Parts: sequence; C-alpha cells; structure tokens
Amino acid sequence: MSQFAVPWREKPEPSHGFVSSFIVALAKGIYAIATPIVTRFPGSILLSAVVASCFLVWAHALLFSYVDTAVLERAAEVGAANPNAFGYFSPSTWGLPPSVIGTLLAGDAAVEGQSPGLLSYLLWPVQFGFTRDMIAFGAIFAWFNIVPVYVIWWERKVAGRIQSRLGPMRVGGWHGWAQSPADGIKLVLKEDFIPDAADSILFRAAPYFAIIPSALAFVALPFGVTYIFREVDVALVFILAMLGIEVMSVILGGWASNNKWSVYGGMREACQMVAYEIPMGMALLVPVVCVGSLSLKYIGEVQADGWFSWLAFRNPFAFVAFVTYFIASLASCKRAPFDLPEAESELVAGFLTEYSGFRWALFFFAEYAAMFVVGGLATIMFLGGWNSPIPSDWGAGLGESIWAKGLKGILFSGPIWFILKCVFFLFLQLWVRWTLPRIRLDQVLYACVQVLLPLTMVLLFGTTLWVWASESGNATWDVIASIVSKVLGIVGLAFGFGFVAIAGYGFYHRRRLVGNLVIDPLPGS
Amino acid sequence: MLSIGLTHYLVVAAVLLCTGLFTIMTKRNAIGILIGVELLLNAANVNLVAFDRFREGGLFDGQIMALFIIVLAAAEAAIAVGICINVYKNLATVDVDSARQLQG
Amino acid sequence: MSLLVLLTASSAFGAPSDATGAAAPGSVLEAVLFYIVAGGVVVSALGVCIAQNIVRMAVWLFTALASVAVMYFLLAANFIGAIQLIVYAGGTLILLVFGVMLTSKSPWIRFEAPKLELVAATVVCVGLFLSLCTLLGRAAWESVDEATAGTSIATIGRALITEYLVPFEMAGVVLMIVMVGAAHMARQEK
Amino acid sequence: MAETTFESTPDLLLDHDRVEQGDLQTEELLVNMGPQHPSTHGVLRIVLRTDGEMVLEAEPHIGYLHRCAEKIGESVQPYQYIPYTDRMDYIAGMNNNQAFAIAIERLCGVEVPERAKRIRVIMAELNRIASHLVALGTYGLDMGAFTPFTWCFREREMILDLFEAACGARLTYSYITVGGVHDDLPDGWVERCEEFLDFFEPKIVDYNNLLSFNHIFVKRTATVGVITAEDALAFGLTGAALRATGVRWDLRKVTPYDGYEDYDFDIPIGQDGGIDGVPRGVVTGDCWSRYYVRILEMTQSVRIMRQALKRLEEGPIEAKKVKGIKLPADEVYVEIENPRGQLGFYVQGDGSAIPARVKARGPSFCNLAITSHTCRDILLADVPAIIGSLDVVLGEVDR
Repeated sequence: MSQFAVPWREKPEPSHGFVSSFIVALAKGIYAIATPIVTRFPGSILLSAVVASCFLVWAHALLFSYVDTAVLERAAEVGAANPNAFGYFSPSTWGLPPSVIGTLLAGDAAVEGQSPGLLSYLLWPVQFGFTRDMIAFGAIFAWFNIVPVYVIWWERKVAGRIQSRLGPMRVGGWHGWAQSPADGIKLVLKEDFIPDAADSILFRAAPYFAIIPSALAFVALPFGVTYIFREVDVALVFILAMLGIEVMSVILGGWASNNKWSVYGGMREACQMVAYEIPMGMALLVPVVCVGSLSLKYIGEVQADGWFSWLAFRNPFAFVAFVTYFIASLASCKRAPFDLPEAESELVAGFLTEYSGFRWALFFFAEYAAMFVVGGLATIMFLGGWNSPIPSDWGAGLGESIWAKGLKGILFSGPIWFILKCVFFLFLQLWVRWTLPRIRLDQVLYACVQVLLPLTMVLLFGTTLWVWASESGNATWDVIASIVSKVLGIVGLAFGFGFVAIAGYGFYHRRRLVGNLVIDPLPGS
Repeated sequence: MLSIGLTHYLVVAAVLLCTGLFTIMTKRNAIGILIGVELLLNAANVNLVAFDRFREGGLFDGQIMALFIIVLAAAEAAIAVGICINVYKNLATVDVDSARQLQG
Repeated sequence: MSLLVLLTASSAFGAPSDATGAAAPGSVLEAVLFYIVAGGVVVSALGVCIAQNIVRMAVWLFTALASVAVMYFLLAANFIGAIQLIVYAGGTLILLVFGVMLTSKSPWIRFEAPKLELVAATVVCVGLFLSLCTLLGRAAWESVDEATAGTSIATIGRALITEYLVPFEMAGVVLMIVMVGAAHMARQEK
Repeated sequence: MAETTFESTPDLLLDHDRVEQGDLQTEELLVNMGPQHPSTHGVLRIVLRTDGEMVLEAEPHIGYLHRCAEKIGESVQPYQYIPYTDRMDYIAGMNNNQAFAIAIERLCGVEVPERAKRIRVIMAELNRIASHLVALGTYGLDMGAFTPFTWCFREREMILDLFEAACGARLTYSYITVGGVHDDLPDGWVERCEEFLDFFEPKIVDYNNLLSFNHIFVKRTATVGVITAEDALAFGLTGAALRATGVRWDLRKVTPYDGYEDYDFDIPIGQDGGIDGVPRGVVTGDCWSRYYVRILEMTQSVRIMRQALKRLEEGPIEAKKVKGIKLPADEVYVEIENPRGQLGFYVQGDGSAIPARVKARGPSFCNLAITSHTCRDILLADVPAIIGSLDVVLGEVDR
C-alpha cells in the first residue's frame, strides 16, 4: 500500500445479511419465472385470473354454505353461542359443550339431508373458530400487504394516463406490474438511515405508530356478512379511533426527525386533524341515526334490498353527508388536495423529509391501507356495503341446485362487491389527487370548521327530523319519503353512469393526448 | 392466578395511580404534570369500569361515569394546555417553579 | 411486530360469549390477555414517570392509554374502550403533544427535580401502592368472581338521556365553557 | 444525542428592531428554504423568519450558481460568447442569443437580412411559448397540482423537437448569432411549425380548464402577493410581473427590434376580477394575474408566429463577414423583451475583436428583488406561490 492510498477505497464492500440476500434471490427467482410467462401471455393470464377468482368465490360460497348449514345450524340447535363464520364465536375448544364437539367430529348425519362423508371430513377443521381465525388473519394480513403495493402501482398508471404518460411500463413486462414489489424490495434493502440529531428511538417507533392502527382497522372492517375478523358492536367508533391514532405517528415522526420541515409537517397534521375529524365523525353519524346502530355489520345488513335501500339514497341529508364525508376522508388520509403535512412544494416532504427505506415504506403502507379503510367506511355507511345493487331476494326462482347456489354466490358475493366499491372510492381519491392543486392551511381550517362543520350539524339535525317523521307512521309521509328515496337513487344512478361513461371515454381515448403530433427531430435522416 | 377477578384490575389501577402521583410530584414541566394527571384519571376510570363489570345489576353506572371522566379530562387538558401556553408566553418557560409571581 | 399486536388486539375482542365480544370470563385466554395488557399498562406507566424527555413521556402516555383501552375491551366495555381511543389517545394526547411543541424551545429540554424530592416521591408512591395492595388483598368484595354480562351501547345511550340527563347536559355546558375559555386564552393580545 | 436548538441565531436575523418589538408569541424559527428545495426553481435560498405558519419576512440569498458569465464575455469574441448566453437563462436560450446578437449588431452596425429577422422572431416567440409552458407547469407544481406540469411539458417537447430540427440542440441552441441565424430552416420546417401552432392553440383552453380557472387554484393565488404598479416600477420589475400590475409596457411595442413593428399583436395586462372571464376575487398584480398574463401572452405569440411564418421569404440568413469583426471603441446598451422581462446587454468595445466590458441586466435578477418586499406577513404556503409567479431562473439570477 503506497502512502498515496485513498483511505475510502479500502473499505470493504458493504455485505448484505442473509435476509437481504434471500430476498434478492427470491425476487430474482420469481422475476425469472414470472417474466417470460407474463410478458408473453398477459391477456390470457388476466382473463384466467378473473375466471379463477370467480371460481374461487364460487367455491368459497359453496363451502361456506355447506359449513354453515352443517356446522353452525347444528351448533345453534344445541344452544351454542351466536354463530358467525369468520369471527365465528364459540370455537369448539373454548366454548362449545363437549357433546356438540363430539357430534361435529363425528360429522356424518349431523344434519339430515346433507351429504355426509368425505367432504365433511375434509372440512372439519373449518368448523373450529381457531382455524377460521387463522384463515381470516391470513386473508387480512395478505390483503393489508397487497392493497398498498397494487394501489401504488395502479395510482401510477392512473396518474400516467391523466398526465398523458404511460406510467410504469418496464419492470416485470406487462405494464410494469412488478414495479411496486421491485420498489418495495429496493426500499427494504436501502441503508437504514437515521439523522444524527434525531431522537433515534422515537424516529424508529413512529412508522409503527402509523402502520399498527391502520392494520388494526381491518380487524373490524366487514368485507361481507360473514367476512368479518371480529364483529365489534362499536366497529364504527373503533375504526375512526384507529384513523385518529394514526395522526400520532405523523406528529411523532415529524418531531423526532428534528428537521424544521418535518416539525412543520407534524404541526400541520395536528391542525388539520383538529379540523377534519369533527365533520367526518358527524357526517358518519347521519347514517348511524338512520339505522340506529354503531355495528358495521348491522348497518350493512339493513341495506340488502338493492340500490334504493342504500343509505345514501334514504334521505337527502344522507346524500349530502356522503359527499361531506368523502371530502373529510380525503383530509383524513392526507390525500390531495389536503396533503399539507407532506406538501412537497412547501415543506420538501413534510414529516417524511428525513425518512427513507423501510420506515418510509411503512408510512406509505399505512397511508394506502388507510385510504382503503376510509373507502370501505364510505362503502358500508353510504353505498350498501357488501350488498349488490340487485335486491338480495332476486333469483329465488332459480332453485336450490348447486349451480344456482354458485351463481348466487358469485352475484351476491360480499367481498367482490365490497372490494369493487372500495376500488371505486380509491379511484375517486386518485382522480382528485391528480387533478386538483393543494389547499392552503387556513383554507383547510376554514373549509372544515366553517363550512363542513355547520353543514354536517344541519344534516344531522335534518336527518334526525326525517327519521322521527318516518317512525311516526304517517302514510302520506311514507309515500313522500319513498318518492324522495327513488329520486335520490336515480340521481345516484345518473352519477354512477356518468362516472362509468367518463372513465370509459377516458380509457377509450387514453392515447388521444399522447401522440397525434409527432415532430421528427431529424428530418431527412 | 389464572382466574382474573376484580382485584387484578384494581392492582393495575393502583399502579396507574401511584405512577401518576409520582409523575406529578417529580416533574417540573407543567405539561409533564398534566400527563401525570391523565394517568390518575385513567386509574379512576379503570376502577370504575372494573367495578361495573364485576357487579350485580348491569346498570352500567361505572361505564357512564368513565365516559364523563373522559369528557372532563379532554376539557381539562384543553384548558390546561391553554394555561401552559399563556404561562410560556409570559415567562418563556413552563417550569412550574418559576411561576411564582403570586407567591407574595 | 405488527403481526403480534394485530393478534393480541384482535384477540382482545376475544373468543366471546356474548354479543359484546369480550373474552369469556374465567378462561385461560382471558388470563393470558389480561397479563399481556396489564404488563403493557404497567410498563407504560413506569415509562411515563421515569422518562426525562417530555415528548417521550407523551409517547409513553400514549401507549398507556392504548393499553388501558384494550383493558376496557377485556372488561366488555367496548364503547368506553373505543371512546378512550378516539377522545383520549386521538384527541387529548395530540393536544398535549401540541402543547409540548409550542412550549419547549428544544425537544430535549429537561427540568430536573432535586434528589431529595425524588426520594421522597418514591417513598410516598411505593408506600401508597403497598398499602393499596394490602387493602385490596383484605377487601371482601361481594360477587367479585361473577362477572356480569357486557353492556350494549343502546343501554348506555338510553341511560344518558334519562337517568343521567342532567350530568350529560352539564358536560355539554362544561365543554362549551371550555371552548370559549380556550379560545379566550389563545387569543393574541395586541 | 446531539444538542440541537431551534432558536434563532441572532446574526442571521434580518431586522433586529422588529424582533425586539414583537411580543413573544410562539416559537420564532429561522428556516432555510433552499438552496435544495423543490419549489425554489433551482438553487435559490430564501431565509424565512416564521412564527408558526406565518412568514414574517423572507430574504432571498443568491449566488449559488455564479459562473462568471459576464467576465467570460470579456475574454472571448462575440460569436464565441453566444453559447454562454444560452446558459444564463437556460429556459429561454433563443431570446438570450438574440439579445446579445442585437447588442453586437448595434455596436458594429451590422445589417441583418430580412429572412434572418423573420426566423429570429419565429424562434424567439417559440421559445417564449416554451418558457411560459415551463413557468405554468412548475407553477402548477408549486401549487401541488402535478398534472399541468406534464401537460405543459408535452407541448414543450414538440417545440424542442422543432428547435432540434432547426439547430440540432434542445436546450442550449446558440442558433441566433451575430448578423443573423446560424443555419437555415430545414425543408418542411415551416409546415411542421404551422401544424404545431394548430395543435397548440386549443391546448391553451385545456390549461385554463385544468388549472387557471380551478377554484382551488384561484383561491390559492388570487389576492396573494399583490404588487402595486408603483412598487413594480420602483423595484424595476419587467415582463409579465410588470404587465400583471396593469402597466402596458412591452419592448416589442415600445422599442421594436428585429422587425416587431411589422406584426399585429396585443399586450395583455392584469386586471381585477369579474370581467373578461377573469374570476372574481382576482386583484390586479396578484399571483393569479401574473400567471394569467403568461397564458394570454402565449396566444399573442402564436399570433405573431402565424404572421411571421406567412411573410417568411427566401433570402440570405446571415450578414457577411461577422466572424472576427472588430468592435469599435464605443459602447452600447440594448434591451429586448425576454419571456421573463427586459434582458439588457451592455457591451463596450475597444477596437479589438474582444469586448472590453460585457454586462447583462437580467430580468429574473431584478424581479427577484421584490421578494422580500412581498413576502411579509404571509403564510408559508404563499412563499412558493409568490416565487413561482415571479418565474425566476436561477441560472440568470446568479449568472
């Protein structure tokens, strides 16, 4: 080594640990396997995925109809607790009397008219609450991970189309489908960076204060009448509390970063939260007053009679409250035009300025999961929850054959409708974000406190009067109410079709803006 | 030990009470004292809800009391933080020992 | 880590025996959950009184409040638990943190208490705790081991507008006064 | 743990009296906005004294991009200096070339051929559109709207394609030289340019629908950063910032150069809201006026270009024998209307081929001077709004 040796060259190459190497190897392997298939047959794969998911839901519907009849009815007969699949109480090991367990394990001939035999032996673990808990937990956890990753990818595609670009196109082949997982891997492998002057413990802890509440919100969010992890009687307040607690992470992250821009981001979030949370809660009280329950499951169940029974169309106040809630929910997710805590043109990146790598990814996971939760809340409180727009008694004439059951299972499948509606709300959030400029802080406070808050108070009062009048049993009033409900439903339908028309037009003309004027920069070449 | 009864919850409440008291006694920062007060109030709440749970009748008086305490704690915190900020405006510190103009 | 918390907190709603969803009284699961949650409460409460940094104190208070909320879920008081989370952890605490931000020049500002005072406080608090424990051990509560069924929100709501109407309205008046008072105090004097 | 303080450092304080007078309300912070900050359009550093979200005062600190651009002009021949002018205001290179070329032409008495003048006007107006597109797009970014940026850059790309077809460069053109232009237009360029203009005009309506008349955007920019005509004149504001205050002043009309007197066009100025499609709440001289004057100017540029393209005739494109021309022992000061305002070049010759003194008057530099006057007692979010509406290019501010 000569005396001119450059000291910083002698440092060894940074070696990744086993986990990092494993993740990279795994990613490379998946990429190598998936890429040739996906790039060659994207259309057929998409089609088969759709078919397969339909089949899965169908099979699911059959399975649960079987289990519910074979197990739960039997359990109810013997006087066990309130049966409820996925959140099914009284697991045999904890609550059911031994006599019931014995019968269930024997399986056969538990209920007359059902085919005993192999199927019931295959399915017997499903009757245990613990097994179902584990399945549901896996489902929630997977969903919680999948939603942010693919919503981010989808947001980039939507943003690309809105901005007359293409969005991600490279990674993975077909429309850059692997972009988000690749970004995730990159973020995980990034340097674990904590600023010197930061409060390192709080700086590390803050992302978890964001991600844990948003994951917990999924616990009480019903995806269908039986697809609830835990049915909580105060589910609405619980989810609102989870969304409120998330604010703590922003304030904490901003404070612990010890960066002035981060502190500004945290303070702004605190200000903004004071402003939006009250109108948001009051807008949600409007459907609560209509229904008279805080249980999301119950609120979903009363909207089962098709489009016109959805709560947004019950009375005019609920319809306006729906819009109000949507605006306030944008603020709750820190989405544009309310993205002041991370306003990049004012505060660099706000509370996220000092964050990078995995911690930053956690914040984003929390944000996108919260977007889904907020959309799910709007779905349940206003747009019929998991119910299809078709009344649930439709198709009674189809009979009870296995195929009719399967068809109805798909048509009235809770998760499919719920996710579709949530995706609709997600799209609205993306659309708004990529169209509107950002509001100033004083305008946020003004809009929430001086416009939305009085408005929601009026709505709450009005809807109380409406419910009171409806319960008085006056025949004339009932006629008026049903006419108003129909009119609102038709207005909503018009909005829905308008949305579909605009989205379809945009999709059909998606290349219109990009390249109808190509100027050859090198003429003659 | 495996059968959880009223006493278990009351012991937890006692821990909350004592730590709250300790916080109030040792902290000099006005907002730190406020945090201690919140702990005390939570101790009371845990007591109320636990008594409510392990009591015949099912009137839920305890839960309603806890509800009122939560509301009043929110009100108390709002006023107290307002006072702290005013003290800070006037004295440029929130050390409770330095706020002794009225001591004569 | 989030997985663990998800499991713990979701199990707090429990393998329930009634519609409110609290863990079945007397079950092993309830005991395990109680010790986890009580551990959380105790550690957070000790964290509050040991922490020197005011922001960390607030964070410890946050975990204490959240654990107490989970304890309410265990006690079948779901509504109180949710309200605790939304009002206390989501509202009051953020107010406190806001106050911290507005009143400290630096996040690491310290106000040390004298040694003697620390010792005295420790003696007093530990003594109080021990005497409370002794009292609790001697107390003979009626129907202690028989937990009643959980409540429903409708009952609480009905009680609030019948039996507890006056306190309920008084609470509204107090909140009103607080709003006016806080606005008055926050007013910039020119 | 490092002991860090958020306290103000006294020697950085801008106005000691104000600090001592003001009662201590909450924490006053000194915040550095920049030199690395997304909305300072380069390397501008603004020191903000803030009280919460309120900005009490803002002081721009410049010089992070200083490259001795003027001094270099005193050691190279004028035609060699043309590429350096590109790098001053890199968003509007053509206009900078034109300004310096006209200065040398006036100094030496070079007569520019007719076709070269037409091409110069076309290029200058194209570049004006391109520059305003950047201004609009980045202003949308400053307001938190990302989409206008990509829409504007989509059209700007087409302009850059046209430039590339004409001179081979997309940013630093060095196309307009002393005595004319560097190259003749390639075959079919005029048709392409007309095609672009037909494509571009309806897009302005799109920008208006997307951004200009968006309610939130108007709320964010109207009555923010109002500059009166007196202040604008006192601070030497030029360009869109001056015209937005209601002063109808445009060098293309006042002292026409390169044949601007032949063309028929208007000078858009800012006006109060409520009439002519200007939204209510807008005040003359606010951020929205400055923004909207640029939109209107793009329409006028299209008008000028259509006329120029029609009158483009065959002929020489460069005056003869300008390379190595000796500069007379005289001085000249020429100002032209750059997209950002009046760009002036002072050139002093001493009989040799190399200027004895080159000095530039940059519009961005002069417009930036009003920042600390305007950014007083505003909200933090208004600072990017004001800086963005002034549309400064730091390459030219720092030179």
